Amino acid sequence: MIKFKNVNKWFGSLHVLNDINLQVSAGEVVVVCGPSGSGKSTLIRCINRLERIQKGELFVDGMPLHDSTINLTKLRAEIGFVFQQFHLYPHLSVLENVTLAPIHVRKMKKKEAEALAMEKLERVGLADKATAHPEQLSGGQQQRVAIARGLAMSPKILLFDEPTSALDPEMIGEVLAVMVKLAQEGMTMCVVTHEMGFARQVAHRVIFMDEGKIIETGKPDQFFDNPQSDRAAMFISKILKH
Amino acid sequence: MIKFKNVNKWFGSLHVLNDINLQVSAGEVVVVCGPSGSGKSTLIRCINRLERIQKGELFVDGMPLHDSTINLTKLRAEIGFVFQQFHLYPHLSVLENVTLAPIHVRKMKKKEAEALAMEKLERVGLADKATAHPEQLSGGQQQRVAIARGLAMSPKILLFDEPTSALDPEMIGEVLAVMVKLAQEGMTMCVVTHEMGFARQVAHRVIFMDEGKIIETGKPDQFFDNPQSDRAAMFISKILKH
Amino acid sequence: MQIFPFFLKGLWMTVLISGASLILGTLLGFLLGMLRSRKNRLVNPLIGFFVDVMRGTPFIVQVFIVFFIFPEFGIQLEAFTAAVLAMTIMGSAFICEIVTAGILAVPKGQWEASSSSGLNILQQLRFVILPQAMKTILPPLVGQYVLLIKDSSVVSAIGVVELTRVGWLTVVRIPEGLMVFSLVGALYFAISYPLIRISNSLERKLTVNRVSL
Amino acid sequence: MLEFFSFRTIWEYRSLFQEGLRNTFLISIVSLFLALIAGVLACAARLSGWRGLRGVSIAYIESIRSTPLLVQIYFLYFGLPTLGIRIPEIQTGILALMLNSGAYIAEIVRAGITSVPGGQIEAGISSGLSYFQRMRFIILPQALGVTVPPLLGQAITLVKDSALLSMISVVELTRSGQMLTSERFMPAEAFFTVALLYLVIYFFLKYLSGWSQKKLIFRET
Amino acid sequence: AGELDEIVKRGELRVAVQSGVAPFAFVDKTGKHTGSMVEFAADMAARMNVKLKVLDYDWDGLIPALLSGKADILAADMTPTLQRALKVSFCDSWYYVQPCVFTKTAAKYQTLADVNKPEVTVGVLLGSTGENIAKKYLPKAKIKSYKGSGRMVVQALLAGHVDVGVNDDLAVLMVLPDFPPNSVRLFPKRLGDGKDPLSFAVRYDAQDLWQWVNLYFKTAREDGSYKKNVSYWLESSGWKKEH
Ligand SMILES: Nc1ncnc2c1ncn2[C@@H]1O[C@H](COP(=O)(O)OP(=O)(O)OP(=O)(O)O)[C@@H](O)[C@H]1O
Ligand SMILES: Nc1ncnc2c1ncn2[C@@H]1O[C@H](COP(=O)(O)OP(=O)(O)OP(=O)(O)O)[C@@H](O)[C@H]1O
Ligand SMILES: [Mg+2]
Ligand SMILES: [Mg+2]
Repeated sequence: MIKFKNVNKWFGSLHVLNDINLQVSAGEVVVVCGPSGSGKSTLIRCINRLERIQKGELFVDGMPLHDSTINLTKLRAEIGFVFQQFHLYPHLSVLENVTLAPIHVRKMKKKEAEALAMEKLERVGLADKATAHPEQLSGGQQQRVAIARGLAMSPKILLFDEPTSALDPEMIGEVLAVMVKLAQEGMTMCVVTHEMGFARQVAHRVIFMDEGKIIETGKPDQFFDNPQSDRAAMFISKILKH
Repeated sequence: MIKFKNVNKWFGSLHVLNDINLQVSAGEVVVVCGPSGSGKSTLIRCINRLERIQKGELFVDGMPLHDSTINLTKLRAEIGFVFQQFHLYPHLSVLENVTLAPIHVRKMKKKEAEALAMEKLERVGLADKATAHPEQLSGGQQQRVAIARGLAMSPKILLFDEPTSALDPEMIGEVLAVMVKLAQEGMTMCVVTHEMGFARQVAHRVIFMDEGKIIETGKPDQFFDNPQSDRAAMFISKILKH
Repeated sequence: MQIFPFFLKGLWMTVLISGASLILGTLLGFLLGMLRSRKNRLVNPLIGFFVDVMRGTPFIVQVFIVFFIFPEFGIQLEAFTAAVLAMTIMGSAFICEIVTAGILAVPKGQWEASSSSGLNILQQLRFVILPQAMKTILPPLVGQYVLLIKDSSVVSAIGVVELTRVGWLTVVRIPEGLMVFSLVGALYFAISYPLIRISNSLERKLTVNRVSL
Repeated sequence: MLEFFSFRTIWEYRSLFQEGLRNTFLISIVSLFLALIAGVLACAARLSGWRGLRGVSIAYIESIRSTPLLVQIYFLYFGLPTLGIRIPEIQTGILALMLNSGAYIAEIVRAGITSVPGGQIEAGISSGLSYFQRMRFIILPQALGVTVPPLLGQAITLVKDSALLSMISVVELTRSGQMLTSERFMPAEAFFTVALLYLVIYFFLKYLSGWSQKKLIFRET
Repeated sequence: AGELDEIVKRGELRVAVQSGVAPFAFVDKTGKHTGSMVEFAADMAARMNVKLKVLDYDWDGLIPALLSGKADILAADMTPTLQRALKVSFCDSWYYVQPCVFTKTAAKYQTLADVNKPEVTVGVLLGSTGENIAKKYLPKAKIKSYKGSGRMVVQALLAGHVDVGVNDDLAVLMVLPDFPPNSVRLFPKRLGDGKDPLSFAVRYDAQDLWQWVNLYFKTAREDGSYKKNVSYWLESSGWKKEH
């Protein structure tokens, strides 16, 4: 489904992705973790070409992303992206947030798109908020709407960039619950997160990055309880300490 | 040191503080927790009069805050406040951030203030960053500078409003470590936080708020392991679940 | 070409009047802007009304009032002084708006942090708020300067011989009207364009890097 | 000059002031509308990837911003006929005001667009929306809110600038005042009336902008 | 104390002019105020034994300057009308201009009747004699009044914005040499009775000054200085080389 082959990327002179090799197959759930600035966001932003890679090859759903002639709209319609800061459209209602892309990218009829959107909102438990505006929702609710917005395009892959780290502790649970459900239903997911509970419950693999490199890959329990590298061990001890 | 007597506050028609009674004595460490919107921030913001109370009496270090004639500058010089978002001054260096108030409020000489500031920066482990600008620091480092800034006025009380919840998980530890040290040295502290580890380690009392009321007060271990009220129990289960 | 020295004299007068009133107007505008950002219930409507009247009436009328109506209240001013005064007052209203907006754009947390340290309001403004507000203030402020410089042409009505007036006076004597006004335009351009470039580059420098659309 | 302030004369000249007010209002509305179009186009050109187009737009914007409107009017009215293009006064005035305000509006719209948070744009990109769809459905609606106050400022400037058309014999508000002055030698009456009427237009526009802003502003959470 | 006392006490005669009207009042090559009216004003000041201060306003500033007391005398090419005289006192006319109709040489208009038609546009100067005259004699034509100098009207004519212009012939003849030769032609017959007065004006409570100005012109006519001024500035174009 996703295949990184010796992928490299620089911001100016900063080498943010350093020879990345990684494969994610359909239905797999991969958690990416690592210290701040290690390149986690950049990694998953490359998958839907929010960032371009500069060296190496990257295939997503068979499309070569290193090739500049590919159809980006088609690619992005297949991939949902959930941001740390939600980025809901503040001038649109919840329902309109979810139907915008189906109507204008998938060219669905408005009725049809709304039915679809209601179904997705139902799935994240927010069908009753369809007419509300984002500012009337709590952070956790906003993030769930953002997930519904991603789902509405019926993507083959869902990407999450620290979806819970802008949330109050009590709201983290409700968002993770939605993500766990999606994972269990077989969605292909790449998730940047430090939520160990989530990783242990549903991730097939945990990837640990530092300074633009993938340092370690492993099953969640094995990774958290028994990390191979010193850096990973130190990182885990830090996020566990308090 | 701090004494709330039937304190009430409204925002418009919203009753955010409802008959608060609370005493904090010198050297005590109090942790405040509760769901979002329950009035925690408002409560501690009243202590240095960032918010004014509308009914009841509030004494801080002997000064009656319900009285509008008190000397605010004097009051605030005695109280340090650490914000969730750090609020360092982005146009000043770390050292200048820390020396600003000592120079202009305490009327210290620049040299003297700098020596003091270096001592405080040392205490939070950032003496080597004195010449850096806030944007060059990680979130955890910024928050530690903010603590040093508070300490530089040699306050009698330190207030913290969710000091770690805007931080990446790996940085939470370094900030909590500084706070634990302060607590152990006998500083009077009121801390809004959901960090159970911190509360258990150093808090003398945990206060649980909901809907503007203090619902429960207790020793940390007793509160977290065996909450008396249903609301507190539910809240604790939520923040523990993931 | 023998008219050129005359034009330079006009240009000099334009620079003089604009320069003096920009400096004074900036000081007054900052003062008003700072007062206004305090949201005082008494002062604010007053400043608001002042700004509205200044923005809502033609500058020529303001100049006439200063020059021709003030004398009724015993204030007789030379044309130059009246021009500078009128420009200062008008400019300060516009600058006040820019400054208020700049101050309000500084995150509330900066006010809270500095007041928590015990700084008084003036210290907060001086050391914390204004230095940060300058980022938002500077680009439109320089842009406003250009507008004010161009507005200074209005004071020719009360007999100040500045650049535009020189244009009109010259056009009486020589036939090449278009040439005269090209020259006037070129000279205004010579003062304004550098300022506009400064404003643009300030805007580029002071606003954060952004994603491309 | 104020001693014998004559309201009667002002009343006597009411039809002249009416005509002036009407013309100022109409000219302003039409020019403002056209200037909005010109401004949005110029802004689009300025933000476009095409270097040539961008250059043209920057040249237009900066040359307009750094020269006085008076000179621009003079050029259109007396300069264009030498090239064989003759446009009547009112149209010349509208054209001049449109070109002039268009340049400022282009900058205002650009500022509005660049104020939309980057995350909004990325969210749009990630949903597969095209450039124009993002502009149309995400960026412009949000930019609109921020643009209203400076647009109001520009509209007010435009209204007052239309006074310069008196130079080329358009009877607008300022000219009506000048005519009263010239026929009756009553400058105080003339310019207080004119100022008051401009102020009326100003408050009308201000009210309009406050109203539309209430409908257009959104906060990102 | 009267106005004159004040002028003498002040040691300065303040005269408001509009420097857009060669050869009456304008700014010469060296940037100095000069012209027929300025010379008269200078002579007046000299005979009062005070200094002259020339205040140079835009059209909009002239009348307020007089009314607000910034200036003592208004020396502009203004025609006295009864309505205007309600606000200021006009001195005796010191000169008569002859308003004329002018048009492009190639234009078909020949007589006043040709021009007095709704489809004809007439260009005049705001507030000038020409404006009053045009309203009186060409009531059917459409009038556009410009601000600034007489040159504006000729320019508007040649640019095609108006069909004919009305201004005093002196002002027209004065600027014609600057335009392409033979491009503009004057109607042979002058408008009105051929003579329209120009007057200086003072505030109406300054009767002493009013009398003094009248007496001045009477004296000047008698001692020949009037003749000298007028023939140099208004009846020849010799000044053009010198200024
Ligand atoms: N647009 C950009 N221009 C320049 N440098 C960038 C840009 N985006 C990211 N970087 C830098 O690239 C490095 C990797 O950034 P990235 O956001 O991928 O890290 P991350 O692992 O997601 O960190 P975090 O946990 O803080 O989100 C960082 O040093 C960052 O400063
Ligand atoms: N300045 C204000 N004006 C109006 N309402 C306010 C204001 N500040 C806070 N509130 C409201 O008062 C209530 C209590 O707010 P407060 O910030 O004290 O809650 P909190 O417990 O700190 O919540 P959180 O955990 O989200 O920080 C909330 O409903 C909030 O919306
Ligand atoms: Mg990241
Ligand atoms: Mg809070």
